[in-house]
Amino acid sequence: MRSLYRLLWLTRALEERLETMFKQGQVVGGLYRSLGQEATAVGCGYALTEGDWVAPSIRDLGALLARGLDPREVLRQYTARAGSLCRGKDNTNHFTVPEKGILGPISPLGTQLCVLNGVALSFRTRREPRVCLTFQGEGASRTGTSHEGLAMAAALELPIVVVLQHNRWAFGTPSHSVAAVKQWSDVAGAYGVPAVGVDGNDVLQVYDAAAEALARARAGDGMTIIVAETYRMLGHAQHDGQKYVPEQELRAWREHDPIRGFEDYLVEFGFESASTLEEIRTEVAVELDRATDEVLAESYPAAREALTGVYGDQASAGVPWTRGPVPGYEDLARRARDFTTATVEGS
Amino acid sequence: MRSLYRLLWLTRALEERLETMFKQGQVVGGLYRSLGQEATAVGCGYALTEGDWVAPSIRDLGALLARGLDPREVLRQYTARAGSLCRGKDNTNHFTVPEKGILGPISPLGTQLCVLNGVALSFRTRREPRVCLTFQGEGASRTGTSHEGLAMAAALELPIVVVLQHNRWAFGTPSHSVAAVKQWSDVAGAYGVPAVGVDGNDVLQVYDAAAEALARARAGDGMTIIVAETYRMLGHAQHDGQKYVPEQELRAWREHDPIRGFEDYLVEFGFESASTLEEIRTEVAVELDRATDEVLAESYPAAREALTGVYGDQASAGVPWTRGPVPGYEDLARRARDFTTATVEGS
Amino acid sequence: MPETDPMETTYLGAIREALQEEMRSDDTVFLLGEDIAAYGGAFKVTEGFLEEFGPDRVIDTPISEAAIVGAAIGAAHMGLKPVAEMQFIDFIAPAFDMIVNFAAKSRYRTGIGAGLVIRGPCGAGSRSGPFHSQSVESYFANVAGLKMVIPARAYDAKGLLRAAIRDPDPVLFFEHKFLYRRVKEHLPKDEEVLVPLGEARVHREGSDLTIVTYGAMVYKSADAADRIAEEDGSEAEVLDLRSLRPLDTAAIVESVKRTGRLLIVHEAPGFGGFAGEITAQVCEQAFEWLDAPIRRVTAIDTPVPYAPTLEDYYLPGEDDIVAAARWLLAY
Amino acid sequence: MPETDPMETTYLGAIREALQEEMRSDDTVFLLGEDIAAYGGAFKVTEGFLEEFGPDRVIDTPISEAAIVGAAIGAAHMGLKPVAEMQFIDFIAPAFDMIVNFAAKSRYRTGIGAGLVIRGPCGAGSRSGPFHSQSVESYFANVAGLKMVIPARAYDAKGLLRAAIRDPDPVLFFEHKFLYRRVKEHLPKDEEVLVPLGEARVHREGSDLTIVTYGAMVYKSADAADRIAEEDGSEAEVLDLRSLRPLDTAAIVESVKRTGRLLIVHEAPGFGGFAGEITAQVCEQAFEWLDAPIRRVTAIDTPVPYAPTLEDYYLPGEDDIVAAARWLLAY
Ligand SMILES: Cc1ncc(C[n+]2csc(CCOP(=O)(O)OP(=O)(O)O)c2C)c(N)n1
Ligand SMILES: Cc1ncc(C[n+]2csc(CCOP(=O)(O)OP(=O)(O)O)c2C)c(N)n1
Ligand SMILES: [Mg+2]
Ligand SMILES: [Mg+2]
Repeated sequence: MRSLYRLLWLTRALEERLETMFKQGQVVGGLYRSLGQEATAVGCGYALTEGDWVAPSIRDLGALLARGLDPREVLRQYTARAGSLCRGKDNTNHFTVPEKGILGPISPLGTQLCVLNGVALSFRTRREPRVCLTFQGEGASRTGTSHEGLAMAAALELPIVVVLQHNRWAFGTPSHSVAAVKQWSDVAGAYGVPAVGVDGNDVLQVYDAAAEALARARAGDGMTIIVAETYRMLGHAQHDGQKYVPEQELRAWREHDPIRGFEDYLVEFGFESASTLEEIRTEVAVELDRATDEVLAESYPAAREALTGVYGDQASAGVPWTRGPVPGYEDLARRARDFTTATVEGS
Repeated sequence: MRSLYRLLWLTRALEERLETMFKQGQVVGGLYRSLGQEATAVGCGYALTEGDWVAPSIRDLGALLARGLDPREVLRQYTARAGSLCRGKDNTNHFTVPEKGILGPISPLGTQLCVLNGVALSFRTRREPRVCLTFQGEGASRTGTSHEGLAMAAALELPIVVVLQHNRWAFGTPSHSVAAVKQWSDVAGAYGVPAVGVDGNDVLQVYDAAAEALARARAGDGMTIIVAETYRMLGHAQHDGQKYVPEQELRAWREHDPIRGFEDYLVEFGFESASTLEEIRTEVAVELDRATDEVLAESYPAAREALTGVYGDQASAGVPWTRGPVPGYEDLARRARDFTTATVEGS
Repeated sequence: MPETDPMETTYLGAIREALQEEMRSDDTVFLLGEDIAAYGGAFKVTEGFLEEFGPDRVIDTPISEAAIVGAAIGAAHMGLKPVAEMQFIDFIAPAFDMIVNFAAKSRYRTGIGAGLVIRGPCGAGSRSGPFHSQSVESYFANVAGLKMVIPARAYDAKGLLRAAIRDPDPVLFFEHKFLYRRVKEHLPKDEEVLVPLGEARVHREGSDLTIVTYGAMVYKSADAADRIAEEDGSEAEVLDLRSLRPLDTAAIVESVKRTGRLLIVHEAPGFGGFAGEITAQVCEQAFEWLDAPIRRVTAIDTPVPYAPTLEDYYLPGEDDIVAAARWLLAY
Repeated sequence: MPETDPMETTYLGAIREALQEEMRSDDTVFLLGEDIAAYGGAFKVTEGFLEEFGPDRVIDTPISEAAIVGAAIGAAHMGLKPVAEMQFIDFIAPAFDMIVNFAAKSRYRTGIGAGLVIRGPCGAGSRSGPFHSQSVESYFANVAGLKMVIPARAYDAKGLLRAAIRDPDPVLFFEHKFLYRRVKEHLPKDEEVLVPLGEARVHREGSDLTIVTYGAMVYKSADAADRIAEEDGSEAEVLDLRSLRPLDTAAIVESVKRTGRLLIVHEAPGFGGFAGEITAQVCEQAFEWLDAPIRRVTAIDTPVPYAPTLEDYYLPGEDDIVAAARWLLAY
């Protein structure tokens, strides 16, 4: 319970930290938050075990922290540090970390599930008792790739759990206005798999549903779709002031905050004292202070690192068409010059 | 009833004619048949009215004949004649005929539905009481484009009917082995629209279901999915000997032939006499003999017609990059020579 | 001198105006895309359009680029004039099949054209990482049936978009997001701004070297040319292609025949990029006039990286253009 | 002389053999695609594979090219070696996003590579119309992170496919369906057939003109070269690129420096096609050695038409190559 709470709080505090850093111009590019949805990510991430893989959408920081991801990695990533998991080459949570069983998304929605299928397929082929879990917005569920991924996972009976996060919004558009689906669990009918609905803001309910679905997958019984009912409490990204959201709707969901709800529950039923929770929050703040200082002291990658890592073999890395020094032009471009060094060092 | 029967028979006889021509080397490229599925195509096509649009898959010849397509057009098309609807530039039923409300498919499965949505959208925008109907194999229903098309049609409440033809096979693979769907009508759950199941080999049942769904669309109540249970009685295409199909399965379905079943019904219940039906069949044979002779006398398009019709404006057609005569090379290629004439005449 | 608007119009504003004017004068023009109606678009290009034109003409769609393009094709078949927005041009990739196989080939196959526009923000420079920064023109360069446009100025953004909407064929309209709010111009008030597809434009005159470019690189090329003029006294002509399909080969060839030297600059990576086609055209049509090899300055052959240091390095820089130009001038 | 197999192996058979040998020697290699298992593949490339390798290694999928490529990427991340079949290479278009955005960029972005092969039949000449005949190389030519191969001989089909399977990066492997059963060779029995990616091959030696080509056009080019040798006494060198990414620029440049004349022949349409990149490379690296303009002979800039008269006209013909070669030789 304590660690669940810690994860929930860490998720929120880390995102708030990022928001502060964003406002101070320390974050490079955009920032996407999961305010109000932390319970879904944390509950699912917590239900996974060693060796399993998770593929988060951009709003599932909590699942990554539950996998044991160091908050510093998140700060490094958002500030494009040289030592970040993507070495400054990609943003947000677009990292893949095999040791922690994390498959990063890419921006085109729906694609990630298809790739996670391949991970699950490798488990099936190798008869390993490992399973996969991924998240998907209701908006993303309208993409062709999402459909193909779900259909393939179902057809090949892959050990996978798909968490459909019905958070009412996709970017600046209310989902009901661009999707005729009434019951999101009905989506499962197109794939012939079971679906279960949960209150996505109740971390224990989420955890239970995820654990059960994962057990099912682990037993070789295939995919489950979990529909998590939740709400996106902020705009799509940091730059989006969310002016289009009815104040009343927001207010109603604020009453159902997943972290405050869990706090109340823990205290009310005597699982934890208010002061223990307070201590956890303080600990987290201290940890994040330290992490922030550490990461901000790190630097961006050296410019010519841009040239490295496109290919896995020296042969391709060295051929001139990856912008090598063209014979006769050695004197010309700084980049051509850099290239020679970079490929030798970088691969 | 008589005209329904005629359409069913014409579909089968025309395809048999094509098969003969295929064996004689008169058909260019592949040939795809709808043997055993004629009732679905005819029943649906017959339920459409003037001004409606239909988008057939390659196996829905019957729907096109029901729209009044001249069998000669089909023969021309399969024999790549200059005067064919595609002027020899595309094959099978890949033609679009606005006057008859026909939107041709292209090979990549699933794409056509998305395009038909645009036709339906134009009806909606213009407040015209016209509707669309399209067909889709259960195999094709697994494509991303199919999903996107269905989701958009449902979301925009387009006046459209989608007929999912569950014919048990997709190319050389039984559908149950690559799709976990148990009840195909459950697919509709992913879109929030109603689904109705019909015996696809019973032309009257198909007609009734189609008529009702079309009326619903025409009334502004949006999309219906009709699941037609049927069976592909031949291989995927002419070259496919269908060796992989269990003999028993084939035999069982042969008992349920849609045309023979309709014949029996018509005669048994006194709608038509056996001799009337016989007359119709003779008429069709005569018509097809004449049509075949006529079409075979026509010729392939002139080679340089290949250069025409890529763009809708003279400006683009005339620019050198569509392989015009490069200054200084006028003497060179026959094609460059031809080009000058072709673009002047062709556009 | 024609009267110009005393208020400056941004590149983005010019796109808005083009859409507005075409929608006002032709009620078959309509828009569809993600978050374009109620929200007004990710970059607010269509803000207020829903209110002015109503939900039949400004249509929010599900997240489904293939279906968006598909619906645009079908509507175009029926005589409407759809303008489909890709929220970022990177998301044109899921619609690739629909574009190259359905839209591009429709007229040739069936005689029924698909006059539609697919527009969206392309290009790097805004720290947006590999999936919100791409230049995608080369994906479509070899596809007969498509037209492809990429304006550098507000004037051209407006004029070309209007022409694209009126065009009978599918037009890919790439807007460089780095220019959206940075480029500002006084647009003429009393003349119609309409730029035909397929005509290049001399952005800066010169007689010693031809720099062929398009999109955001027009500005870097012009800056490089100015620097060379100032520091070396040589005059580079900067030709802004504006359209890639149709390509104004005649204008390129004419300029190269005058200057004898050609440098091609584009933001996409070099290998397999559009510069190859330009090189081939010039080799075929003006080889004898060349006094030096044809050179190109492009992005490096990698995805678009995210960190500022990396992204700056990725992009062709003014220095790179100056260096290549000097090399050519000295040849 | 090394011993060769007394039985001739077809181009298709060579592909079968490559798959079989790699699957036998490395149990991480597996296949996925539509109709490849029970049915044995649309062209019967994998007939009998299900029986030999079992359902874990020969996997029938739903009709969903994006999901197929996606699953291949994920499996590759986990150390498996997937070979995904596109039933026709035209159907790579729906997987375009997955290929250019996920597979190609994965290693660069995350350090985790995606060593997979996507293979399928390309090319025209079999009266199959616009959607079963395309040459799709230019779609991917500008995409860093991809490799791209297109063999002309059975030997190369086998050797390159084996190398592609072992390669750590995503390899697009295009098989020309017109060659499937028409090309037959005696393959060596006692040596390993393994052809590294990125090495061109001299198909026919010559000193007067270089013809750079690949795929089915290798044969037409060689026939044209033979005719010119016979009728005019000039010797054209025919260089079969085999790989387009990585491109063996060194081999092209070496040949052009010897002959001074370059003709590029490919089956895809010319505008925006791969010939542009070759032209650009040669302009950059061997301009001074050119005695004539670089020319290209390609398909016309249209979709692939269906009728025999049209398709024959569409394709570059031996006559076209001869005419262009003569023009260059006379220059
Ligand atoms: C294929 C594709 N199209 C468009 C986008 C732009 N986009 C990014 S997030 C988003 C909305 C996603 O909504 P949803 O899936 O419901 O997730 P949520 O943001 O609610 O968590 C859109 C349209 C994209 N990333 N990919
Ligand atoms: C995107 C795509 N992938 C593959 C194919 C090749 N293909 C043509 S028909 C077919 C099977 C279609 O099965 P189904 O949709 O059930 O239709 P049926 O043939 O049963 O009428 C396949 C795989 C295709 N046309 N398009
Ligand atoms: Mg959402
Ligand atoms: Mg079927």
